[in-house]
Amino acid sequence: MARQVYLDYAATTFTDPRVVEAMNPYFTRSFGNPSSIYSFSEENRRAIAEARKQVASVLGSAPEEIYFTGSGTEADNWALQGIASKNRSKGNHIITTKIEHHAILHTGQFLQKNGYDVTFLDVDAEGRVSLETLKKAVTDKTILVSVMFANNEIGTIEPIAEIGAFCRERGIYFHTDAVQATAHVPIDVKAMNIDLLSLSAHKFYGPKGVGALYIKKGVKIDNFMHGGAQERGRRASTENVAGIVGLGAAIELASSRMASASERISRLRDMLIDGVMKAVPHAKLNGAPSGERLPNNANFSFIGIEGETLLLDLDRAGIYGSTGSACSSGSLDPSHVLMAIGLSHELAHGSLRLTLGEETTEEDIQYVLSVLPGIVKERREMSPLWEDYLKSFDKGR
Amino acid sequence: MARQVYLDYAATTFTDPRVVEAMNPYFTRSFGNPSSIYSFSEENRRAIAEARKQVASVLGSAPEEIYFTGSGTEADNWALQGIASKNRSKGNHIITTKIEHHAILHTGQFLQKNGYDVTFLDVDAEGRVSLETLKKAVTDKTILVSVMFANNEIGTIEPIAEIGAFCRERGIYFHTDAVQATAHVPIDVKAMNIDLLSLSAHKFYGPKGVGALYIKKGVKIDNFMHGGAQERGRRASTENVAGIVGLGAAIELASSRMASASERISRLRDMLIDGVMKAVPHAKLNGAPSGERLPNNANFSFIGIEGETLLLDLDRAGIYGSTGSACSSGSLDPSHVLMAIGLSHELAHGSLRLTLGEETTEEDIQYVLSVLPGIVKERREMSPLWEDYLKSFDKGR
Amino acid sequence: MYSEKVLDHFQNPRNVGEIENPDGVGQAGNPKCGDIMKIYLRVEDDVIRDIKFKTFGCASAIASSSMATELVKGKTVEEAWNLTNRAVAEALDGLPPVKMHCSVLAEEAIHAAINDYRRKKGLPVEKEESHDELVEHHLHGDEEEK
Amino acid sequence: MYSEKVLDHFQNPRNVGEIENPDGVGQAGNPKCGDIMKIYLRVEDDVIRDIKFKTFGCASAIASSSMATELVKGKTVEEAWNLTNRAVAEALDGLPPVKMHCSVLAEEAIHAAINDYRRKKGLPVEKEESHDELVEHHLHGDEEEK
Ligand SMILES: Cc1ncc(COP(=O)(O)O)c(C=O)c1O
Ligand SMILES: Cc1ncc(COP(=O)(O)O)c(C=O)c1O
Repeated sequence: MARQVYLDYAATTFTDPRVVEAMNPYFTRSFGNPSSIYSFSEENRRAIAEARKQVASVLGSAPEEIYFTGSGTEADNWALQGIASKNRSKGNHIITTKIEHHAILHTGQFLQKNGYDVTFLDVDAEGRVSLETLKKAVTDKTILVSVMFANNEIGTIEPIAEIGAFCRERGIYFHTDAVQATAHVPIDVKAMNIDLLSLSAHKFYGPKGVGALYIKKGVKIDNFMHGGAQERGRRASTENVAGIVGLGAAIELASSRMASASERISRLRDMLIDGVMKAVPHAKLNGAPSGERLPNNANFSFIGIEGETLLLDLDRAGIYGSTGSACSSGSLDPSHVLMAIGLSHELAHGSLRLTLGEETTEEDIQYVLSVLPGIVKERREMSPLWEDYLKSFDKGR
Repeated sequence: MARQVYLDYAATTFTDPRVVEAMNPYFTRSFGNPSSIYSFSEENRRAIAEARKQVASVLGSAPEEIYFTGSGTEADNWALQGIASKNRSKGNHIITTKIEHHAILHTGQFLQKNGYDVTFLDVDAEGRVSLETLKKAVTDKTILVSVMFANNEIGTIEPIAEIGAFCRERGIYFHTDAVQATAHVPIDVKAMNIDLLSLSAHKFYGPKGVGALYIKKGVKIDNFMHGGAQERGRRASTENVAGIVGLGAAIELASSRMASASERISRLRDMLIDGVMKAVPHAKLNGAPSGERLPNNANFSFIGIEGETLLLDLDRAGIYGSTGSACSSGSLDPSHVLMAIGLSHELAHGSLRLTLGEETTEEDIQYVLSVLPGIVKERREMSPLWEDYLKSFDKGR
Repeated sequence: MYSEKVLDHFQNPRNVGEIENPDGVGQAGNPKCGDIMKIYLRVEDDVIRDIKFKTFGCASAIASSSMATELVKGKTVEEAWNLTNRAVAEALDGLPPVKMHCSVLAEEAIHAAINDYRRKKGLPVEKEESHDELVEHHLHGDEEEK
Repeated sequence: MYSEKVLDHFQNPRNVGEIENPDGVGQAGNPKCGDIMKIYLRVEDDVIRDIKFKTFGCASAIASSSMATELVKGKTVEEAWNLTNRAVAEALDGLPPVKMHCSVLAEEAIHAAINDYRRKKGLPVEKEESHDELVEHHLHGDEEEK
């Protein structure tokens, strides 16, 4: 079989075989409903308690502050909608950013339709929210600020501790979507004054379909999933025991190796970035410099070619990446993140995200570097945009 | 080890080992994001499409009418909230019943707090909703009727086809929570005129944490989970591929053996009911007669003893059941279902649900029959209620 | 969920039964909330010589009855009156928060039985708090975060 | 997602390039929606003798360009004008619904090139529908259920 290089770890990771092994007993052997009082479910109750501890210890919270959900998206929906409705009497203003994941963005738009006033903050050219911009947006009706920990497209890490300190001082709840950051970069909800935090297992070698919301003790929030009294009455649905156990095992594994993995992966990532910037003329790196972005994220724009084209050409070479181009998502507009950092439509449509992970090797990177420049060159040659760009570029000199 | 008899299949089933096997490749090998366009995710896309077909073929729907969710609870929340908000301009009245699962009941109450008018229909002494009662409750503002297919506590099967025909005729959307019924009794959404139907994998030997909502083509419904464009833009969250594959495999397996399983299990269940009614004086069977209840459900009330007591005593004997007593749920009120069928508080607190499944044997039933009557007798002897009951009973004669 | 002690007193409850011609009988609870406790006293020289109970209720109700009767047996009526639900719960190595009301029930039933005894003896009857008052009184603060 | 034909025309596009001193040039699309198509024509005796394209856009845009140029090559200008996006899509064994607008783009670019040719020749120019009109016109009904 031809070489396969998976570089879409930010979309989803494989589930670590050790995690699968940890999950396995909970399908066929210890399958009891954890909310039942009989001894048969004791092992399940204990396993869930253990997973809660594992998550808490990575975030620096108390175990009782962790609530398991069915996805990162659900955690985001819950945080925004639950805070909004519960604190409606205090105000109807919510602040978030223009570069959030759709789980926040679309929930924010949904709240707008339901009588809330939602501000989407601008970011700078590297995708960073500034505290100054935030301060200006705050009103005495502001009940919640939600800023993602690190961006899923361009990897930029936001000034979470600063924002947290400010919100705490002003008595405004602070939520962060840490789906991309959890177990990849250090997080401390206490030190960073975070009130709510979303995470999702399949971004750190856990299973898909399970996430968690950290809710600081005392935070006033309504339920999102109505029904039974699971998760201490706060999140209904029969507990996904195997999934929760998998999330716990995965977060523990991933954070125990975080420092070394981050070093190894960011070195490979820098090798990739350097190689691409050298080998592809007029390539652009999107996002912040190495130290201020997720260790595994590289995001480029290649003027003159469209992202889907690039993905399919790379796919033929066995390389799997992602793009902010509209075409791959079924909508007509390119990535809102790339537009928010000021890219032209052309550049936004011509973006390529490559995200590295546990199985990425130096050979993989070298292989990408041996293939990508040729593809870009060939597709540019059939592009009217590239032609125009070169002309205007030459004129510009 | 002592004998273990699991009789809480209605709470949750084990995951069939063949289902686990079907799921396994999607954790470590074929783990790609199904929404990505590269060929690496082709297998995943196909696997999800196959699961959608498997569900559709059991319900008699088109595959495009099936949307996967993170639980049965989520499907219920979505159906009620999504229909309510999308059809607000047509009316704000919703009709459901007093015996629904909390996923419907609490969502209904949540809607009441948000300006909807929700009617909770009474049921008869066997837990059946009557078409007459429903007809009387309908107004020209009624936009949705939600009646469960079969009750999770007492197993009573509702007149779904009748209700469906009536709703269709009146142009009112009809949702049914079929979490307990799916793959246990025959369902045909077309013949029964069902517009929306909730199901959950862990009730038919699939994994926990995955469900589905059937939405008839053309039904106007808002999204519940806001975010990415998964499930054709209708349910955000990275697809739980392994879980969805598991749901598909499980529903196919369970429905292929439905007829024979139902016959075998209802025979054992009738043996259990007959045995208990003979061996335990003054025992009461809750719910409908054999032919009109779920094949696996038995629900008794034993005047004079409290359910939690009974569960713990049975637990010591290795028998795992469930109760409608308040004590086991952390609330102070006993089962709303048992109250709705007219039981006194004493009887509701003294209920025992035993639900059978694939691994239940005749020996299991005989074992229960050898243990249960003694436990009831002993606990009754220390009960002031039993004393009072016997006195009044003797007087009554 | 339950401590060893609770399970022991649930599985092997002490002082179960009735006393014929008791010096005092008291009952607390009601079927609505699922717990009823009935206490029978034999009192000699103001000392509780014998005590029996019958209880309808969950494991913690039965264990609380059993433990409460153990704790007051041999005590003076005065001492028995002052038995708090907390003392019962502590003697059981704790009860789950949602089950604390069961220990309150034991306190109530003993109060009721003692007052019955006093009434029969023509002694002044002490004020009994209602179950809700007792729960309010004893448990206030426990469920704040619900 | 894509048919074999689409992939073939995407991976081996026919008629890529430019024509020097063309008889007609036309462009359609814009960077905003991520597709730009440019068509060059060589026309002799009212017949399209040669056609080349350059396209910025997704796989279906490139495949549509390639297929559209193949379909009109050797046809009269009149015949070429009547090429519909549906014919392009059908020749490609179909396009995903969200990608139908790419085939519309090919129709537009050819129209623009033909009108340019007519303009140069002093012939009357036909009315071109805007992209939105064409999409509305051709695709109406396809996305109803969205
Ligand atoms: C009738 C009924 N509806 C809904 C549910 C909720 O399903 P889930 O636990 O998958 O959320 C259940 C079971 O828990 C049920 O029995
Ligand atoms: C930043 C961010 N937030 C939220 C999500 C949603 O998580 P999930 O797919 O588990 O719902 C993702 C990934 O999909 C993400 O990258």
